[in-house]
Amino acid sequence: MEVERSEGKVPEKTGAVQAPEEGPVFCVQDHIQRENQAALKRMTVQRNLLIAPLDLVLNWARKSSIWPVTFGLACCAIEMMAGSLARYDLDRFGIMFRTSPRQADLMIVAGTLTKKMAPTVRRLYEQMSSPRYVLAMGSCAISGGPFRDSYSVVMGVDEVIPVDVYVSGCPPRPEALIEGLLRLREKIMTESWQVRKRL
Amino acid sequence: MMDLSCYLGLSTILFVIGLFGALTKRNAIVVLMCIELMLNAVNINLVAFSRFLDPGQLLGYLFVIFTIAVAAAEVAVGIALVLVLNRYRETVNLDDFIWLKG
Amino acid sequence: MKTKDVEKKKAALSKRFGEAVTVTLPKDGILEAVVAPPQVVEVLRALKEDYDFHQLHDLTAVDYIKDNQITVVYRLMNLEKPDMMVVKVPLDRSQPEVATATDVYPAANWLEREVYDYFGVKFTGHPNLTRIMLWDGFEGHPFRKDFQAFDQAPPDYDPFETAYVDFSEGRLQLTDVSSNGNRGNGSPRTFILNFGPQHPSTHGVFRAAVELDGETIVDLKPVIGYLHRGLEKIVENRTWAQVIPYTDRTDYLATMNNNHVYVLAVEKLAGIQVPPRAELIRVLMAELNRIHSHLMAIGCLGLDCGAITPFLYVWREREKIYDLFEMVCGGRLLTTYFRIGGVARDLPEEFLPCLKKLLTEMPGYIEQYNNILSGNEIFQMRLKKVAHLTKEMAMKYSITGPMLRSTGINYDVRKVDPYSLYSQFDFQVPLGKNGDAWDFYWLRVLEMWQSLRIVWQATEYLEEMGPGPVMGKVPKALKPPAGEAYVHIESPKGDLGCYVVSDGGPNPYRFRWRPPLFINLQSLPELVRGWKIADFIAIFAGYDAVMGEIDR
Amino acid sequence: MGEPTTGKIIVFSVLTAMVIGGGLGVVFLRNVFHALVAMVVCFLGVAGVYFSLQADFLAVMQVLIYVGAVAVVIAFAVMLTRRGTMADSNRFVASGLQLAIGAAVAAGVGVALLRLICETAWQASGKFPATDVTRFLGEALLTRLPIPFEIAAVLLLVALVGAVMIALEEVHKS
Amino acid sequence: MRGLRVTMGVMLTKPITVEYPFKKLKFAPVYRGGFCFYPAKCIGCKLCQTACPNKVISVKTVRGEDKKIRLTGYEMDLQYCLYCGLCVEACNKDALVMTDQIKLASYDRQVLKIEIPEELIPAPPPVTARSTAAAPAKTAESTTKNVGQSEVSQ
Amino acid sequence: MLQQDYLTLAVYPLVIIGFSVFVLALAWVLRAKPPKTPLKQSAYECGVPTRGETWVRFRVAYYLYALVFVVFDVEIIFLYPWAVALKRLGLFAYIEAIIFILILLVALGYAWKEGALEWK
Amino acid sequence: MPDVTQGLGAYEVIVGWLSGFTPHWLAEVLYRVGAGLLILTLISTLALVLVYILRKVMGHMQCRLGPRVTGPFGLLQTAADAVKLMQKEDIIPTNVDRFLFILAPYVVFFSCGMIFMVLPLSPTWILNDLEVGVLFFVAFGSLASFGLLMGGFGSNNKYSLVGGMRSVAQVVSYEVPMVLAILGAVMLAGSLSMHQIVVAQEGMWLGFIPKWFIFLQPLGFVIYFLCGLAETGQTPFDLPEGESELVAGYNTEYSGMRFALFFLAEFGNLFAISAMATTLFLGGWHGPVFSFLPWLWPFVWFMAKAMALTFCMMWVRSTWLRFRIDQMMDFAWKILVPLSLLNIFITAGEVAIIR
Repeated sequence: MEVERSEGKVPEKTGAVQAPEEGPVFCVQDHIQRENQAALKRMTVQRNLLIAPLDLVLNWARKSSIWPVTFGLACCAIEMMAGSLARYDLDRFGIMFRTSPRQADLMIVAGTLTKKMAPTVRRLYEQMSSPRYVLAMGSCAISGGPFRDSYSVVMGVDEVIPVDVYVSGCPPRPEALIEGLLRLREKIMTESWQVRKRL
Repeated sequence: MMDLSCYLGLSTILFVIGLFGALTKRNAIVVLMCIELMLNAVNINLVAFSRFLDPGQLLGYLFVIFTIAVAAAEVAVGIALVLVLNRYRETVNLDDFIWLKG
Repeated sequence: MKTKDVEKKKAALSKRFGEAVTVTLPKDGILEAVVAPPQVVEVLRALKEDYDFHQLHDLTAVDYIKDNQITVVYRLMNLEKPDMMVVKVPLDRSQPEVATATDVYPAANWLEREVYDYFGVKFTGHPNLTRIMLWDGFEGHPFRKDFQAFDQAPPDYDPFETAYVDFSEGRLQLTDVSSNGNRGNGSPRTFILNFGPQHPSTHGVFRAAVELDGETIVDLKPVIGYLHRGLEKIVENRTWAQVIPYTDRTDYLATMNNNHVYVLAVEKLAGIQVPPRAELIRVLMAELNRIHSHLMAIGCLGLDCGAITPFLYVWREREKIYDLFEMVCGGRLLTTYFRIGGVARDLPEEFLPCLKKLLTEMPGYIEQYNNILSGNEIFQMRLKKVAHLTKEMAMKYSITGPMLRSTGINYDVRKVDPYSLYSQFDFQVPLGKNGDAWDFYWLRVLEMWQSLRIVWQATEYLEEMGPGPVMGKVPKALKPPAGEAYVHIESPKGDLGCYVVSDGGPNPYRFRWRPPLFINLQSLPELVRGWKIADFIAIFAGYDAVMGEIDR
Repeated sequence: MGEPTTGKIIVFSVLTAMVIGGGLGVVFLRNVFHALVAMVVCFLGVAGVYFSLQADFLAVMQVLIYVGAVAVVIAFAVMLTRRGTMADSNRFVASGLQLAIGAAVAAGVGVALLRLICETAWQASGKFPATDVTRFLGEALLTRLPIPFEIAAVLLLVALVGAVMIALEEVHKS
Repeated sequence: MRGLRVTMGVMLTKPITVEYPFKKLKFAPVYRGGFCFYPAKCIGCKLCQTACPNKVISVKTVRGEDKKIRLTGYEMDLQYCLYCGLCVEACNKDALVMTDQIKLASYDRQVLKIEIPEELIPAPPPVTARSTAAAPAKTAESTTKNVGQSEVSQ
Repeated sequence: MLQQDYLTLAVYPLVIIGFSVFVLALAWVLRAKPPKTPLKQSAYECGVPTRGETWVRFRVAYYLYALVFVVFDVEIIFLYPWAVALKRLGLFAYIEAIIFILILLVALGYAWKEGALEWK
Repeated sequence: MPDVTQGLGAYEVIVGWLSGFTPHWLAEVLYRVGAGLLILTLISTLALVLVYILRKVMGHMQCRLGPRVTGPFGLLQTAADAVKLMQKEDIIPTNVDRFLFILAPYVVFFSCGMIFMVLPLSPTWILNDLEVGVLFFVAFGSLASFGLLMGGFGSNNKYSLVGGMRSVAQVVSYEVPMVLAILGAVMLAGSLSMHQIVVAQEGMWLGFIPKWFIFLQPLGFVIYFLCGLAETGQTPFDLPEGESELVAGYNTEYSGMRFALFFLAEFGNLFAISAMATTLFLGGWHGPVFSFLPWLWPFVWFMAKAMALTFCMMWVRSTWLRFRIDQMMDFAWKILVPLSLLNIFITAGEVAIIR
């Protein structure tokens, strides 16, 4: 019952079904990737030559050792767990879940954030030691998702805490979460420590 | 010069601190701690005497072994007492233990 | 259900209560009694004591805005027979008030609070009638049809400045528990420790405010509602078909079972026939999902006791089941596979071989868990004789699922009230004896074996049956006739019920989920009192709590 | 050892600072837990003093028993008897008179002892056994002092029995 | 104690980890990942819009002079998407499909609010176009009936 | 033949302290220094504000264990010289120590019987 | 003269060279500072390597890979962790007892550093062969528990407090059987010096069984190993920081480099316990010495034995689960203490009668 695996590099455009007779195609993934490239270009700071190597080392360290806080809200948390376990093994990237926010770098908001929970999330975010990042996983965390007309759901985590990366999906599968973490790593590499350490 | 009197002086000062504390602290546990300080001062004396005056026999060292044993036992029992008193009086302040006097 | 018995009972009831009670017998064979508000407690007590309805199965309400009524619906259960009965109490919508049923059925406690929270029904005499899902100070009652205030923020809630400090259970009562002996008179020896909302072993956003004396638990207050999304309300704005993705999001570890109960309820309501192949596929999927959910339960229990590795082994197999789910429906976790009248699509060709491979491997894997976890002396020491759930407690708190069976009560909806095709399958219901944490664990392992048997049989039936339609005749825009239906199934967590009310429109008028965990969870304080922190973690893991279902 | 005496003086000064600083800390720090830490520092200093007197075994025992056991027991006692604010848990007696008497007695004893030390002419004698002090102690303990050795065990037994009895009274109240 | 044997045994076997960015699982053909939209196939019937539980899709159409419905804009607000696949099931023309694309992470949630660029939408056909059945007629078919056949075309 | 070296004994502790201070100083140079907020400075308790006193009284069980421990710890002070000297002293010392240990066993037995070794 | 690199004659060379331009005493001091820093660097490196190995071993036991992306085979993973921890903000919450909170990591690290002073990594690689080395090890090991208590108490956090209390109760309880287990080895060697104990295990019985103490008192080894697990808070005894119960135990409130010091000390202790077991029971550095770089081999053997023991600890860690606190205490006092006393009787009998 093992699903077959395609070994080797992932093709850049996976499964974009495009046959000539079917006319032009619009793929959501391509669109998002394009936007991401543009955003990365915007984010990259200009460093002077002296600081650049230091920045490189510090950014590399931060990017290679992202410790998320063990924090799941709902369905997406299960996929987050799946990501950290045997098949996807986030530990490969040095991602090690810490239970105490004091030692954590990343908060993966996985699941629906309700208004009742929002202050807690805020508090936990504040209690994380800087530099800290937030990844909103799943539609609920991005925008309230399926519960957009609910009376008790916060319409997006970014109403409560600043979010660095949004991972769309309901729930995103672990690979998608890994993609999100890779985006976060790219983002960390664009940072300048002089700026970052004051945030 | 490093000689016996330096050690004796050190132990005296420690003893005096312990004595002062034991006489003036309110907290029974701190009083016990101060008594430990005094015992340590005595131990320094014993070791120093043994080292400088009687190095061949080391009787002072042996004595210190027993002192440490007694001190540990004293702390164990002393604190057990404090705990019980604490339960009866809801306090560890010696000021409040006036009833002990009679 | 034997119709004659029911008729007899109906007559007896009508005779006994006279004017105040109107007993009817709808076509689904479940007796229904409409009771005037003042007589409720009396009727309930009589039903409990004289008619053996020991258990309060469910308690909810429906807002009939046109009739200016809020009807409180009590659903009673006799586990031994089994027999079900509905008691309806119409209340005046402007001032809904009824006496509490907590004296008769202690399990009504949270359920009444929930109804109070949603509908504003005042249960006079309730020990602690406060909001349970929403925060104190929430204005209005969201499940009323005329509720408008969607945009409320909790008081003092300023997203970027301060945090809203909440303690929705009111002050934690520092009850003096005399069984614990050595509490100093008046001296604060105990302290309050919060487990959750963010805690690795609360399985989500459950919060337990625990009063501790050293390491011993003196008292515990469960605080829930951190994941309350108003799912049952949102669904009222979706069409009947669009509800299915939402049922996934309640108990997100048993999506197939959730789909199942919902589609069964709607099919019952609308009288839709389902092709046998579709029904078979549903059973197969539901049982696979049960294995999948139980795997998670035992893995989490191990994890909470400190064993990391079994959790990963368990996930190794879960991933394989995920693969199967993905193969049939394209989703891993939230499957959205069942449809009203059938299933979304037929099984792909490679599904059955893959499934068979898994089924042949699975016993070996379970043996492996037994070696690493169940056979571990420390694990047995940690679980055996920890927590004592008696039959009386189980009845008192309306506990269902593996926890109920751990006390020795043989109640499994698949057996006692067979739905779908379960009557055609050969399987047993494992029972426990002691009602301790070990039984909670071990029963799940045994149930996995039984589920494996069912899946095997389903596979064989499927192969015998050959291809066929998987979708029944369902009108495009489904509008079931006005009325209501209740279906309950055995989900991995317990007795899962779905209560749908239709007003003949394209959307459900009221959608009620009978969450087994929400009701089971009421027993937590009593079960953990006097045990240690570590025991609390193990016992709580025995509930296999999923907050998505508890809070909805 | 071939180090010049300045080295010894430096070491001795540091140890003196630890011992006396720790001792003063016990008496003057306002928080009883801080006082406890000060006591540990003092004990470590005393261990250092023992090392400087080549009493290695005693030094290690000092750490093991005073820091590892006595300090822990006292820490537990602090936890078990806590009252009021922690920051102000180590106070002097309320009456000024008692305080003055205590200071006077302590000062008097101190002055008397120091005078005694200064005025006595100490006579060094004998030679220090450079190695195997522990074995020497063991042999002495078992051959010369067997009775005290066993009495020590009895003492420990009695202490344990007594302390357990007293402490259990705390447990089985009523 | 037996557990020690198990862990050692497992240590000596091959890990099951799929090293994702370097190797990749083959997803099931029906996997519900990112969307692909074929504007040329779309007939503007709005079935997807009505099927969506969460109002993610909004289709803009105009009724041309030839009484034929023509697509002018197609928006998906993926922020709210449930990825339940109901819209794809509803689509009779396979104009909207779900693929195994999963690189859906972005730095800004507004990116997920997707509007099909205008250049992809086919220009209005010449007035003398073939007159096939009007699109709304198609909607008469049951949404659920087609469940079995409206698959991801791959 | 190696010997003990009092100079190391004097220098090494300072080296350790110096090392740890240096490490923290290095971290002080590198570390982020964002503005403090009251929320950040509040105690962590699973994301809700902590209630009640933290430094509460604990149970006497801890003390009972510590008590038995002290007694056994003190026993070490007598047993280690004995162990070192045992090779030379022989049977007599063995018997002496056995009596010593037996007396302690009585103590352990007493504590056991009285329930001092029960976690309450 | 104690000499970290005596076999190489480095002591004379370095001190001689330093004496050329500094006073002799300063040269001696500087030499020792250098040696101390060398050991501390070793501890730090070891901790990083051990964390990496732990993650790898646990990964493979759990059928996954462990760190792999950062550097070749993920080798740079822990280095990245360290550099990152340095960049982390240092939070000192408002209500903590600042004095204790700040001091605690130093105390813990201090105790860890001190116990490395007496570990004989090879006949010549020992910082200071104290006459009472074994007891020194135990004594400063117990200082760590006080440091943890300070951290737990100072954090003003309930998890930390409970964790600190648990940790002390645990260390205190397991110290007794541990010390009694060590006593057996001391009796057999007739000395408290670590070097002497290893020397006493030289040679072979019957030409092929090495004269390791483990064969004379296997019970003592088992007791020591279990107590070692408890002293370092490894899995069956990881109650002080049991994640599913106490979030992160005593170091819940620590962030950044202070946390790193705790972390460093934890893994330093892990190695120290294995190294101590190697010294006491597994014949320390003894093993075949080859003519190629003869001074290196003892060190290699020592490390290999210690690493093997550390591996066993990791193995246990990834298999077993956690005791409950009362079970843990019962295990110490009602099983291990009587057993270790029995071990003493037997071993002392061996020594006294057979001699």
